[in-house]
Amino acid sequence: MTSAAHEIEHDQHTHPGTKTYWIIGGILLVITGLEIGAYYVEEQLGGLTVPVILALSAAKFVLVVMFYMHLKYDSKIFSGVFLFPLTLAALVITGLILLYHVLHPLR
Amino acid sequence: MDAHAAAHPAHLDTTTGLDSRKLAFWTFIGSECLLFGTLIATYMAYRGDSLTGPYPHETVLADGTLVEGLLDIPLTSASTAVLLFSSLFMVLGLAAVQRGDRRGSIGWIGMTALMGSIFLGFQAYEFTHFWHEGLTLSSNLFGSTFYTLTGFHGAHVLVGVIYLLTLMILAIKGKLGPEKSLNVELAGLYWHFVDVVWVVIFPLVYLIS
Amino acid sequence: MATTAAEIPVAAPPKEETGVWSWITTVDHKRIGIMYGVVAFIYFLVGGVEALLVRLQLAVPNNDLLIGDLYNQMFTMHAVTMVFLALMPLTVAFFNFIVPLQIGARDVAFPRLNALSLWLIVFAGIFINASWFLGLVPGMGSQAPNAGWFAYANLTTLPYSPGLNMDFYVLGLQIAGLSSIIGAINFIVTIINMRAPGMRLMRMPVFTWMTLVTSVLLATAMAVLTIALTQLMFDRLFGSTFYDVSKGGDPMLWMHLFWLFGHPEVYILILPIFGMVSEVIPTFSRKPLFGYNVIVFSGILIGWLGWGVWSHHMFATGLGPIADSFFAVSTMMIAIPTGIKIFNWLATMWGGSIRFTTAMLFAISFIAMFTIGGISGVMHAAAPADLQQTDTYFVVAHLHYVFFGGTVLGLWSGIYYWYPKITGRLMNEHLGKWHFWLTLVGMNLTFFPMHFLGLHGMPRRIYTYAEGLGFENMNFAATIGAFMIGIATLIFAWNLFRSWTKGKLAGPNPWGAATLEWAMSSPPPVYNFAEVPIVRSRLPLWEADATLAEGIPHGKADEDTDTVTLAGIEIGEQHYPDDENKMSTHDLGIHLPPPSYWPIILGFSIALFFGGFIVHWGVSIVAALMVAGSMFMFAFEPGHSH
Amino acid sequence: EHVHGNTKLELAWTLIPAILVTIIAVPTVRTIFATQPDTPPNALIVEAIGWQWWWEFRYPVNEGRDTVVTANEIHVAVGQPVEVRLIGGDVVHNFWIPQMGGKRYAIPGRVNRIVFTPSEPGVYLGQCAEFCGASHALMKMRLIAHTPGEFQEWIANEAGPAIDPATAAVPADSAVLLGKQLTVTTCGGCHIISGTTMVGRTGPNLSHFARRQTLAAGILENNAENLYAWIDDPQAIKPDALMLDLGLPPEQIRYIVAYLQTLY
Ligand code: HEA
Ligand code: HEA
Ligand code: HEC
Ligand code: CUA
Ligand SMILES: [Cu+2]
Repeated sequence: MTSAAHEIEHDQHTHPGTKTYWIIGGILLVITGLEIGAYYVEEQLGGLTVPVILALSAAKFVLVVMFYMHLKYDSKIFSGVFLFPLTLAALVITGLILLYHVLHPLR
Repeated sequence: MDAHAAAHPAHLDTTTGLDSRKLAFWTFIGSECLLFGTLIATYMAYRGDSLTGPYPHETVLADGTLVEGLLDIPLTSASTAVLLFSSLFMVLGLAAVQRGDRRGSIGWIGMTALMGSIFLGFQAYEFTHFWHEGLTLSSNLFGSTFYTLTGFHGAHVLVGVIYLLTLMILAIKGKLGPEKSLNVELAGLYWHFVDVVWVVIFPLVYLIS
Repeated sequence: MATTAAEIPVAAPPKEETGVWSWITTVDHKRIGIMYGVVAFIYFLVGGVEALLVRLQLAVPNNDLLIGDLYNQMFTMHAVTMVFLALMPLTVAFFNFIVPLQIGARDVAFPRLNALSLWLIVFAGIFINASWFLGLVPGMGSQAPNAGWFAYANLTTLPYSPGLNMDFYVLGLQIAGLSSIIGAINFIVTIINMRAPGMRLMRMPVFTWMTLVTSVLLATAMAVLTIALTQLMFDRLFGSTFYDVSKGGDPMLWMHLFWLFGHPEVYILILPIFGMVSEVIPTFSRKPLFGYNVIVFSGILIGWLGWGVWSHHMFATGLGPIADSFFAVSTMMIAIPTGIKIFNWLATMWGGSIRFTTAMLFAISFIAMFTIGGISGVMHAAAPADLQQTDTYFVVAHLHYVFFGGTVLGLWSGIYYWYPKITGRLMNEHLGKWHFWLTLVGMNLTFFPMHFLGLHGMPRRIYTYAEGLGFENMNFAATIGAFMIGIATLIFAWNLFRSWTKGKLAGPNPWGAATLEWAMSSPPPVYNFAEVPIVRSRLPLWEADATLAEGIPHGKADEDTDTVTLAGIEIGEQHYPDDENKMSTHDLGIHLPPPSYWPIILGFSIALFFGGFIVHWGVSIVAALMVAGSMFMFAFEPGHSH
Repeated sequence: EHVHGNTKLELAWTLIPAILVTIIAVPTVRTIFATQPDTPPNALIVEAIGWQWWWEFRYPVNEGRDTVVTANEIHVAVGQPVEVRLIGGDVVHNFWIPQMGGKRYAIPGRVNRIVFTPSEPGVYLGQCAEFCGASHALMKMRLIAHTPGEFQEWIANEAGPAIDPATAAVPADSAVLLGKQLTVTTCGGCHIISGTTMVGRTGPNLSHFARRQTLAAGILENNAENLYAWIDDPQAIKPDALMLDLGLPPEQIRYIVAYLQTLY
């Protein structure tokens, strides 16, 4: 169990404090508000709606993963075992969207 | 002991100094990325291909009539916010456990579980509502892909709630001291991941029409 | 977890338990590895007998041994058994037994999860094969999966497959997939986290490396299959519309998802073999592996590229020229890293003093046969040509050259190589040579003519063919060849069985190999290394002594005394020159996790959960409660870290 | 001595396969685009629908008419490009006539196309190449390439109504007349014979059945004996065939056979 004790010590000087958590929480809420706002002003945004919404949600994703999941402060190995599959998943989604909605020769 | 420290500069028991269970959780989360990735990919591939209603968004039919979309954005925005808050409470819970703050631990972990339950409540409401509107697993492609995707996510939330409640009981029993904070951290990783999946689902399914 | 507990003074290492119960509850990676191996080998025999029946039906035109649906069940079960129940578990057997030894670990990171993986695959196999035995129920035919191993929807949806056949497939593979994902996570963590001090990533044996890459593929690709199977299962059980064409469902989505899994899957079956022969060839060439770095990186590259080629199985589906071109070119690119490996193995042998042991013969023949299979793969990748080849016996030829000529020959090489480590005894080389030559001749006689059958227009998956189309002779030859493989396999099975007790004692390092697993007695003690070794080079057993001897030393087995020496030093008691940096045994109590029966109970509950969908949903509900309960017991079991 | 690798060699055997791959890849991509052309202007367009376990062919789709419906034998004229539009009627099938080039899937819910130009008159064997269930092995077909004149004659005949024994130039014997009656009543739910009241689309169109060389998707020669055996017990010839075994008495089957054999 010594390792757990060590872990705490380790945590305290590398992990963000509760204040940061609240701030991030606030930012997340604001971004969510913006996302929903973008939905309601879709007409005005036109072709920008989709990129804007995607960019905003990507920002939320990154914030949660980096701060709440501590990836920013943790070992690169964790980033590796997470980011590789994440990239694959993104590619799979993109691939199927391309095949079905861009190349789709028959549908 | 000194010999150990020399041989293992970082931690005692693993090559990298990282806890094996934490590494396993991250690897598991990686695997889950493809699980949800495939569900989302299916949803996106079939997007807009339903032959009959009910449709997710406002749709103009072939005969020119306009039909309302099923999705309720204000309601889901609320449940999205609830889930975001749960993530905040989760990290606060972890911080409390690490401080050795028992009441804080119980409170924040409990709040996280509560938020998760509220999210599930919203989802149960949404599902029954849709069901009454005629959207079933077999009514059209939207029904199949929507229920499967959000249902898988909901099942993950449910598991998370049970997981958190278990930890809360341990905390109440006084068995969740700082030395056990890793257990909470792992639950947190899982919980945040489930939240982050919703961060992706929400815009793709609800906002982009 | 496993290598610590310095506080506990344990004088004597724990004694090895015996008896059936000790095997059922074991969490020792070596015993789990042996069980994986035995179970998988039995399934290899089952899949082989199914292949022989297929071959018997096809031996002559218009044969009536297995007609229509029964034939379809037979070839489907042949493939499903070989892929999911024989070859994958056989590679996992080696992951289990060898990898912890190679990296100097006391066990895998999560011994009980490891046992869970084993029991899941055991139950998955029993479950899938139970479908045959429904034939014994009066009024019911056998209900084995019958739509080919890739089970194209919508043929496999309820309207077109009303029987239980595809339910067995869908649910059974779900169980097997769970086993693979759990196992993969375990090995990823083990390899990253359980290496002995000094075992840097670039000092890891190639087999360990390829296990890592394979595990990453498993953890990711299996998740895709899980979802595809879930969709099909929902369609069949709950009426969802993923593959219901009348509701707009698209059969091609299944193809995409299956091959998104399927292509990484075939690399899951070959990468471990690349690792194995990278151990065997240097050992029997008495030379270090040529281009270690390149071999490792090309393995990683193959794993990565393997995700971007799936639609080469779908050239005839009309994806359009842009997609066809993309997938054709990405597929061909895999020839480059694979070729690099082949040339590096050849360069390793070049100028080496080669010992033609059975293990080495299988490894060399692997290179040759796999290259043939790879070249026919590249021929498939040329999309316009593939429009003729696809769905014919040319594909069957390709896939058996890579699966049999690749995976199986490589596995046999690995078995001859590591058998002495596992059992402490050598396999009989005389029988081994018979096994080798019969297998090699047999497999070429079986599978080579299939190239021509395909080019002459024989489609695959047909239970009969007409006379006079020019298919007779080659089909007959293939059947003869298959029986030659059968005889060879029986010799092999006998050799495996007999050598277990009667084989010559091996000693720690009979082949004079370089990697860590050979530094301990054979079979290794339960606790593996009495003291955690400190690794100073990639070839610890060769290079630790490189300072003492000229050139590269290699082990010598003394026939009379059964001892093995390397440059004059007994390898079993191998000691590193600088003892003071090493942890001493006195500090180190050996603490092994106690046996547990929760893995098998949890595994059974999970299998029962899926089985319930076939029997009655009530069973599934009860099983779900059992799963939850045993997961809690599992999590809070004393003596294991939480 | 200690050889762990050699950079020059590594480079060589990376480059050699890379060059080889390039040499194969370039013509591959070219051919991919070349073999998926637009519909040629003068093409004969035939719709091919794959069913478990037979093929339905419909002509000529491009003239706005859908008059000729036949099964298992696709007739074309040499020299004229053919575009086959492929549809999966029930499950996925795969259209393959080896001598006319590659394969294309017939997928339910989609329309695929394959273009080829036959150059020599003759009979070309083909089959379904994608596994489609119990009798996938017995889902064959043939392509019959005529000279242009012959083809016109064939299609004109197909477009006309089926021969009616009652009004035929050569008076038919009573067996045929009886056979017609039986066929219309017992087989009409699944088959169509033009000019009769038969409406079924589950089975092949039989209007000009006697002109076909084969029976039951290319697996039997089309003669009285085989026809009798087929109607008597389709599943004995083709496992799980979707045609009903009606259990007709032998003499009735003989009448039906006699009638079917007049359908030129
Ligand atoms: C162990 C399993 C395994 C492996 C390793 C491979 C390896 C490859 N496979 Fe194979 N494949 C299968 C298992 C495997 N395959 C199976 C099971 C199927 C059928 C599934 C089914 O339908 O049931 C299949 C089907 C299949 C198809 C689809 C055929 C069809 O249905 O129409 C294609 C098409 O591109 C293909 C291509 C390739 C290629 C390019 C490689 C490459 O990775 C091969 C690379 C290796 C070499 C090329 C040899 C060594 C290289 C050199 C010596 C360098 C010089 C050479 C050149 C430059 C050419 N495979
Ligand atoms: C994964 C590996 C693998 C392996 C090792 C094999 C091994 C063999 N395969 Fe298989 N095969 C596949 C994977 C494999 N196959 C796949 C994926 C398909 C495609 C299926 C599909 O289309 O969906 C296929 C399809 C396939 C077909 C095509 C079926 C068809 O399209 O209609 C044929 C036909 O000849 C065949 C033959 C063989 C033979 C003769 C062997 C031989 O090498 C087998 C050798 C082994 C033995 C002969 C066992 C010997 C043992 C005994 C004799 C012991 C008996 C004793 C006891 C009872 C104790 N296989
Ligand atoms: C349940 C529907 C059904 C009924 C009833 C039925 N058939 Fe069929 N028939 C089929 C189907 C389906 C096929 C295609 C079978 C195949 O080739 O797999 C077929 C094929 C045939 C063929 C072969 C056609 C060809 O071109 O190869 C003939 C001839 C035939 N039927 C005659 C009859 C006659 C005569 C009757 C009545 C006595 C009859 N059928 C009743 C469904 C039916
Ligand atoms: Cu239709 Cu095979
Ligand atoms: Cu492939």
